[in-house]
Amino acid sequence: MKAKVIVRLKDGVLDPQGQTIQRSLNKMGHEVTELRQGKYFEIEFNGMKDESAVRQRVEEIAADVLCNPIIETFEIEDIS
Amino acid sequence: MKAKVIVRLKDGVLDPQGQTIQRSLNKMGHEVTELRQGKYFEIEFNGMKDESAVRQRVEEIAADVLCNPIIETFEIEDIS
Amino acid sequence: MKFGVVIFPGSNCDHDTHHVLKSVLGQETVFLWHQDTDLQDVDTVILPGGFAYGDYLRCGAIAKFSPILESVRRHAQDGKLVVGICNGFQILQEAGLLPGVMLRNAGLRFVCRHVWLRTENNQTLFTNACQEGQVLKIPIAHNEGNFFISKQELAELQENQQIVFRYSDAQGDVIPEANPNGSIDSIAGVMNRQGNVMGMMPHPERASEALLNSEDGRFIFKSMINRVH
Amino acid sequence: MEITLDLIESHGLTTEEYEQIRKRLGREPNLTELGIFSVMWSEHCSYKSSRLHLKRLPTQGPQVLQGPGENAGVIDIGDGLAAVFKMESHNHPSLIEPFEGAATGVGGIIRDIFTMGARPIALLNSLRFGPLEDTANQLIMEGVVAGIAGYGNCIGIPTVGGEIQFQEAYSHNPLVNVFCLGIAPAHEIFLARASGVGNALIYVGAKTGRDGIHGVTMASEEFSEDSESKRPNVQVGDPFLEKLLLEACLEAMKTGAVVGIQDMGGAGLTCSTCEMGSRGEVGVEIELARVPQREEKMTPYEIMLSESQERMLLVAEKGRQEEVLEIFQKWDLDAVVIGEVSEGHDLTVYDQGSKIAQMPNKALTEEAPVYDRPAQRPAYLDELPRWQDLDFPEPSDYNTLLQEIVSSPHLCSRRWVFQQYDHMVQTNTAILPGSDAAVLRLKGTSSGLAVSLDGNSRYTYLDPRMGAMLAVAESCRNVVCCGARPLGATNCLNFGSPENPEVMWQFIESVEGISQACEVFATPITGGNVSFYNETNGAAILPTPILGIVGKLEDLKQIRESFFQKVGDSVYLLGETRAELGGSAYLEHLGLPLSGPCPALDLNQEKALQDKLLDLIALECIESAHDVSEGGLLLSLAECCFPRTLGLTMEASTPLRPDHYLLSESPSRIVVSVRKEKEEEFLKRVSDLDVHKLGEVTDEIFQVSVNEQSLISVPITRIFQVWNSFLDGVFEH
Ligand SMILES: Nc1ncnc2c1ncn2[C@@H]1O[C@H](COP(=O)(O)OP(=O)(O)O)[C@@H](O)[C@H]1O
Ligand SMILES: [Mg+2]
Repeated sequence: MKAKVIVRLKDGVLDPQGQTIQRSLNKMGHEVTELRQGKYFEIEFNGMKDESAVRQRVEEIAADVLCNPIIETFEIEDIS
Repeated sequence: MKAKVIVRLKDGVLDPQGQTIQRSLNKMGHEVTELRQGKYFEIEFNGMKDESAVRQRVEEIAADVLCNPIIETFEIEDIS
Repeated sequence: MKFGVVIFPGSNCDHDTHHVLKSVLGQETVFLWHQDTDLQDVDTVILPGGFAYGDYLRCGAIAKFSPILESVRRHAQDGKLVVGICNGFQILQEAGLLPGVMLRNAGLRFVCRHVWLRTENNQTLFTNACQEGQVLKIPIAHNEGNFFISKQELAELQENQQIVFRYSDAQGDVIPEANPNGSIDSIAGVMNRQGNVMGMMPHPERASEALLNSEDGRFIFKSMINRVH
Repeated sequence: MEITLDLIESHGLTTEEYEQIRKRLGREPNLTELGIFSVMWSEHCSYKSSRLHLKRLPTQGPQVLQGPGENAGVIDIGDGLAAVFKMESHNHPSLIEPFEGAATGVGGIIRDIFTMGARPIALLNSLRFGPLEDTANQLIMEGVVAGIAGYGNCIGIPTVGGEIQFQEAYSHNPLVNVFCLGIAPAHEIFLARASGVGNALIYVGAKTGRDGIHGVTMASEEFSEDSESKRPNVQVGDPFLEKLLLEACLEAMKTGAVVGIQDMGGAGLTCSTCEMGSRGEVGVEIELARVPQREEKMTPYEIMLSESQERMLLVAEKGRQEEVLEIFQKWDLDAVVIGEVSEGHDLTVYDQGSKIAQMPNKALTEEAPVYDRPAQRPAYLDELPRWQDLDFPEPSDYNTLLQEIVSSPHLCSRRWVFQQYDHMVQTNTAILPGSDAAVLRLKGTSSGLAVSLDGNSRYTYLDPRMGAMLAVAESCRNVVCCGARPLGATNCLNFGSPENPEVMWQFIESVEGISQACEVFATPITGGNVSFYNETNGAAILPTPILGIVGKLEDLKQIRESFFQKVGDSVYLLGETRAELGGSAYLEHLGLPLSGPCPALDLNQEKALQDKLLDLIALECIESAHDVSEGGLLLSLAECCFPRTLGLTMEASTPLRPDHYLLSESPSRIVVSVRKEKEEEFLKRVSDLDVHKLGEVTDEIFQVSVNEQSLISVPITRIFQVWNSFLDGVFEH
């Protein structure tokens, strides 16, 4: 099974990356009002077949490893 | 309107970051068979109201700026 | 020879490069501002190291859209010299003036240290002052210098002798242990097919004065100066 | 909103302090004013527990152009140039989020330097972590190093040196002290003071968000409309923005239209406005509606207290603000006139035209409380074990001992760390990291500056006063070993809670030690930082004063590397080796308890040694000079051999037990190498010193005999290998 996870900065946490990209896009003439950058992960589990088990596993991995809970939150997009 | 874009490495392009995370997960006892890392963007357009116009704009931005076509592909996840 | 050193807002080797060209090597050298399009009649354009636009997205991703880059492209098309050092190399790749892309270093860390480079082709406008196979001691300082290219394009680079420098040991042996960032085929510097645009990750401007532990970088600048007029 | 006892307490103010505020205002403060007072009267901004004692520090000298009190200290270095430098701590933020905490610390100290009109040319850092056996400590260290690298590398200022120690006491309280050095024309120093009624106050840089409104968040929650339950108050650094700010500010200063300038660091807009007003003896008025904001619905309270990074406040000459604004536009920066210098002496804050706060600048700054806190000699000092009473046998195999100590976290190479820092950008780094001090050449002159940061927490724990003197001595010695003369000092004082009398005693003793030493070395203190409350669950860190010394190398041709240069050179030790193992890395390595006494320093003897060394260098009598510190003579000699993988044949005689002799940390010792042709002259010149010939530089074998007994014989490459790669082994598995 394969899980897709998105990690994004919490609201209120400065996103210099996103802001810099946004500023450049604005300069190029794109009227973007906000841009925020996050991370995306695809995780494959060959052995596991049970969705809820995978979900539990992914939540654990995301909370412990993929995301820095002090400034980030995560979301499991899809498991299939 | 707000668009969500995922940029991922093409198959076959080495992902040292993903590999390193995978290795440490394996060491922690998680049986992950593959992990790949990509980028995630949320882009807001205040002025624009038409979905197809936004889509076109986002495609342009993603293709020109957010992604390097030599190694990456992008996907518009959602526009709303 | 007249050199132009481009300043992007986040360039940080612009003054270093200018210093070597002007004060150490006595060449006429001017700065070129990224928002301008006038290249001030320079013979050679140098895109220096740094973080052109913060490079939070990808190194060079934003810089390729700056006004000066259009002029640099034309300069290159006219067969004149363009050199990208470190971030400058990345920008030239993003702009399509040089092949390949830079991935994150294999070790996933920024690496700053002296490395050895073997001159793979000394019949170029950038290396004609080097001996065949000469080994140069020049520092690197980057996080994304892991040169990547498709197998087929790599074969073309090899065939056309576009590979200018490879990472080697002090004896000039190209061995995996001497590769600081995982670059494919240990590539440290390449040029375009025409041979007038070159990019290298190591910083020759940091190795052009005896006080700074190596003067080997001068061979590269001298090569460019040699061919002038 | 009513000011309740709870509210006062949650702002970290005592009821007495609140009374003082009321008296000073002649009325009750409103919430915004309370918030402003609370940050200005916080330990961090007011130095209320330390101010009295910092007065003891020597700050005068003919070379001093600016002492403590401004954003950074300034010393005259000749050639029409000034060195601008300071050190600052970012300990607490680095515990919460190691990467961003360290990164924003670097960003802050850089702003302190360019605020003065100087171009930053070097960064250093001093770090303390818990033992590396614990993965949690590894992660903190990894994050801190990456954060420092991430910021410095991007902005293009080389990180050229520093020091690291590991000790259990830092497991829950790492220390991140960062130092920055800049160069300015000696007569174009900018100060953080407002002047000229009617002059414009310009806000530049990042937009203001709700970052770092800490401690007081809780209080602010109560009145903010849509209060998020847990607002992260971690500050995130943006080195690219700071690079723009740096270039733009230096360019703006050249116009001549900038009257004063101050960075917004801790306490942001609050601190920068009232401090500039107070120093300049003028009033300051600002309109918050004009402040660029990153988040919606920010209250005046939040805007005034935000610690968003990468912001500056400038005072521009009336009528010339456009010139200044244009430059910021060129660099793509937000720059807005948010107020002006006014009559009177108050800070007056408006929001949409209505006045929401008014307080005397002085009440917020100079007239903040000063405490003479009780101090008491800590009880632990009477119970310290003596190292002489520890029963540890002489090692049976010195080859193994050497292998082990060079591959201990305390003594191994810091290469893994400094390779992540761009230490060569700006092409001035003449002596690379890994030597005694970093040396930066000054382009356009034939001279250079040497910088070293030092402090040994084990010594300061055992004896805060002596430990602090040893830190100054070592820092100066490092600078001298490169051929530079120490000129000025900065310091960062990291301690536990000042409300604990024992901690206060450690602090006062350390200040006394620094003062005495800096007087002898003629290195006035030009600035610094105090970080109190470094404790977790009631356990304080070791007292940790860190010293930074800047020295001038008159002639770059006389630069000396710390390591051996050539086979056949003679090796000498200057200075006396006594059995001084208290607080040593050797005992630490053996896993023995921290035991005293710490090594004893004779300041005058140390000074004489350093002066002599400078003479020897000027006369070209020596090829290299390396000081003996942690790890004693043995480590020092090994380090002399490493860079060029040279060997050594050493024969020493001593009344001490050989391991005591080799690993003693007696101060005031320097290993030098001397060319054969110069040996006679060298010996003549050092006849008034304690000199010992140790042996000769050889090809590849590191060979040590003591009292005619051969103890060590091993290829240098083997020792080098383990020393060089130890941290890789820890982090790159
Ligand atoms: N330990 C110290 N020794 C000397 N001066 C100090 C020390 N600690 C603080 N200072 C001085 O007090 C002033 C205020 O320091 P600080 O609040 O850290 O400044 P900033 O807000 O610019 O970072 C500075 O001029 C600083 O140099
Ligand atoms: Mg300051």
